[in-house]
Amino acid sequence: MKSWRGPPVPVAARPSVGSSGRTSSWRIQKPVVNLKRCTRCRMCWIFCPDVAISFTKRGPAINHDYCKGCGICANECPAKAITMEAL
Amino acid sequence: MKSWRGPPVPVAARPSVGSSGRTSSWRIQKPVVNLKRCTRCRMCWIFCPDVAISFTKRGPAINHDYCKGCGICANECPAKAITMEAL
Amino acid sequence: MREELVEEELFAPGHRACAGCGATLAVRLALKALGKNVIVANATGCVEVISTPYPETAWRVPWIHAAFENAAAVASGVEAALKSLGRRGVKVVAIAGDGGTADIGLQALSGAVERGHDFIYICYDNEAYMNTGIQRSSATPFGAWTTTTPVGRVKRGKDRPKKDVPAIIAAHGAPYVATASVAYPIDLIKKLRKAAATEGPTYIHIHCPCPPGWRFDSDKMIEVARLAVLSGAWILYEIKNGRLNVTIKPPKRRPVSDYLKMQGRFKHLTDAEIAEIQRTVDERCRHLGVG
Amino acid sequence: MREELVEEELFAPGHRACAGCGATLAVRLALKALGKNVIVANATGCVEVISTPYPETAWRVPWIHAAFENAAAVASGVEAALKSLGRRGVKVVAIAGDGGTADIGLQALSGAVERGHDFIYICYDNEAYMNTGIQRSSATPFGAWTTTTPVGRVKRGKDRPKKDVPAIIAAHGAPYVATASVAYPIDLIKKLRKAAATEGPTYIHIHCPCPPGWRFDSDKMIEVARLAVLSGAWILYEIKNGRLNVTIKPPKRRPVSDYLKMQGRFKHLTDAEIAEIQRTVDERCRHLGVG
Repeated sequence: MKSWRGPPVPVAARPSVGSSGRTSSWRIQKPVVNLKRCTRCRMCWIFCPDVAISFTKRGPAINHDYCKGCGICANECPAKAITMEAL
Repeated sequence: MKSWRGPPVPVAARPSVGSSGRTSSWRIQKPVVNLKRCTRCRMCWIFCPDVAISFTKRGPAINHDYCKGCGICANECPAKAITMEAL
Repeated sequence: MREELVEEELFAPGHRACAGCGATLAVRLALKALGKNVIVANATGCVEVISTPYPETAWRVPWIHAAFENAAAVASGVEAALKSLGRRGVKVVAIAGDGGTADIGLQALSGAVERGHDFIYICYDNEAYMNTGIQRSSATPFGAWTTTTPVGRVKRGKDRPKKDVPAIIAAHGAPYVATASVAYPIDLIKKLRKAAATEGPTYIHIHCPCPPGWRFDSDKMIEVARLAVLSGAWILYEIKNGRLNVTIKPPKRRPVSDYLKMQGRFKHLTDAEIAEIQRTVDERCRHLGVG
Repeated sequence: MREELVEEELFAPGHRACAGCGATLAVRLALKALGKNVIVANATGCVEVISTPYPETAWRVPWIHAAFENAAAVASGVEAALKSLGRRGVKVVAIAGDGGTADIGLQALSGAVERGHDFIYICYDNEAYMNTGIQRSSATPFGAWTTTTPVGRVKRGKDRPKKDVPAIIAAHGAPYVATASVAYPIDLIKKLRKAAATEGPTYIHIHCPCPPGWRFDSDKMIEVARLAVLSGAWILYEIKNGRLNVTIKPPKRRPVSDYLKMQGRFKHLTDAEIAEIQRTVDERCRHLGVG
C-alpha cells in the first residue's frame, strides 16, 4: 500500500518574466525614444505599469517583448522625448 | 398525485405572554411594594426587563407569574418603597 | 417622563431572558419608542434566543429571525420590498447584539448603510457573546475577562480596545448615529424616535450590562449601566449629519474604578491597570468634549 | 527621486494586465517601497487574475492567493505564525481591490485591525469590479456609470456616494492610515514605508484609474489620476495616531469637471449634476482643510 505523497505537480507558481507570454503582441502602437530630447527625469520609467522600461545612463530602454503600447510614457514625458508610432 | 401544500404547522410563532412558561418559578426572592412610601415616579416600571410591573394610580403592581426576582426595582426605587423578600 | 413613555408593552412578559437582562430591557424600551408600525429583523443572539421559543414568541410586532450575520441584509430586503409595494408608514428595524454587529454582521450593516436603505439598526451591546458562554467580541472592552480572554500570568483579560462601531458607522456618512444606555431610558427613547423620523440608514448603539457575563448581582444592572455613563466609560452622544452632540454630560465625572469595581470581569485589574484605563477614558472624554 | 526609488523590479513584466492599468502600477510601486522581505496575501480581483496564470507568476516575493473576502484574515494567520515562530524582519502585506476591501473583505479587514495584527493592508481602488465587467462596488463614486448602475431616464449612474474606507479604518483606531495615488509615486512610496515602519495594523488606500472601466484612453491613466488630486476629488492625506495631515495640497484646485470630463463613465452628467458633485467635493475639501 502506498501512502499519498502530495500533488504530482508543485502547488507554487514560478516567478517568471512573461508569465502571460510576449505581451507586446497586444499592442497597436509602440513608444520611440528620442534620446537627444531626454532629460533623464525617469517619469516614463516610474509610471510604466508593464515594467517595460529600464533606465540606463543614456536614458530609457523600452522592453519591446512586454511593452503593451499604452502610451503613458509618451503622455507623461515632460520633454516630449517619446512618441507613439504605428507598428 | 398531490401537490405539496406547505408545512403542516404554521411557520410563524404566536405572540404570547409566558412564551417560556411561568418564569417566576426561577426566582429565589420577590419584590414587595410598600405603597405608602411609593412616590409614583415609575422608575421600577421603566427599568423592569421582565415586563412584570404594571402601573396603576395606586402605584406599581408586580406580576408574580413572570417576575424573576432580579431586584432592579428595589435597587432603583428612590423612595426605598420596594424590598426583596425570601419566598 | 409620561409624555415620552407609552403604557403599551410590545414585548411580552414570560420570556426566557436571565434575571436583570440589560439587552431585554433595551428591546422593551425600543419598542415603546417605535410603536407597532415596525418590522423587526433580529439576528441570532441573546435577544433572539430568549424571545422566541417556537411556536411562541414574546414579540407583539412582525418579527423575522435573521442569521447571525445578516440582520441588516434582511432589513434591506424588507425595506426594498415595502418601497416597491408603495407601502408607507412602516419602519424596518434590524436588531443584533455586539457579536452580530461588530463582528459577524458588520459587513451586512456596512453594505446596507452604503446602499442607503431607510431603516434603523439597533445594536444591543453586552460586550461579549453571552448566550454561548461569554466569549470575547470585538466590542469587549480592554481588560475584561471573558472565557476566551482569560486571566493568568501571561494574559490579563482582553488586550485590545473596544471596537468603536458608532464611529465606524458615522464614518459611513449615516445621517443619524447615536449611543444610548438602558440607565437613561428617556434619552434612549428620544434617540430612537429621532432615528425613526430620519429618512435613510440610522444606527443606535445601546450599552446593556449583562449580570451573568459581567459578574455582578442582577439588581445592580441599572446601577452598573449608570456608572458607565457617570464615569465616562460609556459616552452618550448623537451624530446628526456629521455633527456630534453629547446628550448626557456628567456634572463631575466619577472615577472609572467605581464602574470597574462593581464587576467581577474586571476584578483582576491592578491599580496600575485601572490607572491606564482611566487615562484612556480621560483622553476619549477630552476628545468628545465631555470634560 | 532616486533616493526613494530602487531599480529592482519585484513585479515582473509580461503580466496580463490591461494596457495602462493603474492597479498594476500601484502594486509595482508598493513592492519598490517595501522590498523583498514581505509575504503578500492577495484577494481575488484584477491584480490576482492578471499576475498569476498558474504555473507562472509575476510576483518575485512570497505570495498567497486568498479568497475574495479574506486577504486580511490570511494575512492575520501568517503574521500570527511568524510571531509564534519568532521570525522577525518580514512584513505581512494584504492586497485587495475596492471590491475585496470595501465590500467583500471589509469584515475580515475590520477584525484584523481590531485584533491588532502587525501588517499592512493595501487597497488598490479602481472604483468598481473591473475584471468581471465593471459592476459597481461601494467604492464607485456618485454619478459613475457602471454595468450595474446604468444610465437612462430613471437612473443616472450610481446614486450613492463612495464609501469612505480610509475613514472607516481610521475609526477603528489603526495607528497609520493613508490615501495615495499612482500619479504621486513618491508620496505613495513614503506612505508605504511609514506603514512598514509602524507596528500594528496599517492601511493604504490607492486611487488607481482603470482605462477600460472608466472609459478613457490608456495613455491618459496618470493624467486622470493626477486630475483627481488636483481637483480635490481624491485627497492625499495620512492619519497618524488619529491626527490628519494632508500630504499634497493643490495650489489652486482645478474644477472637478476637468477630472470628470476625461472619463466616459461620467459623460452623461448634466451641468447641474456636475455642479452638485463640485459642491460635495468643495465641502469635503473644506472639512479636510485642503482649501
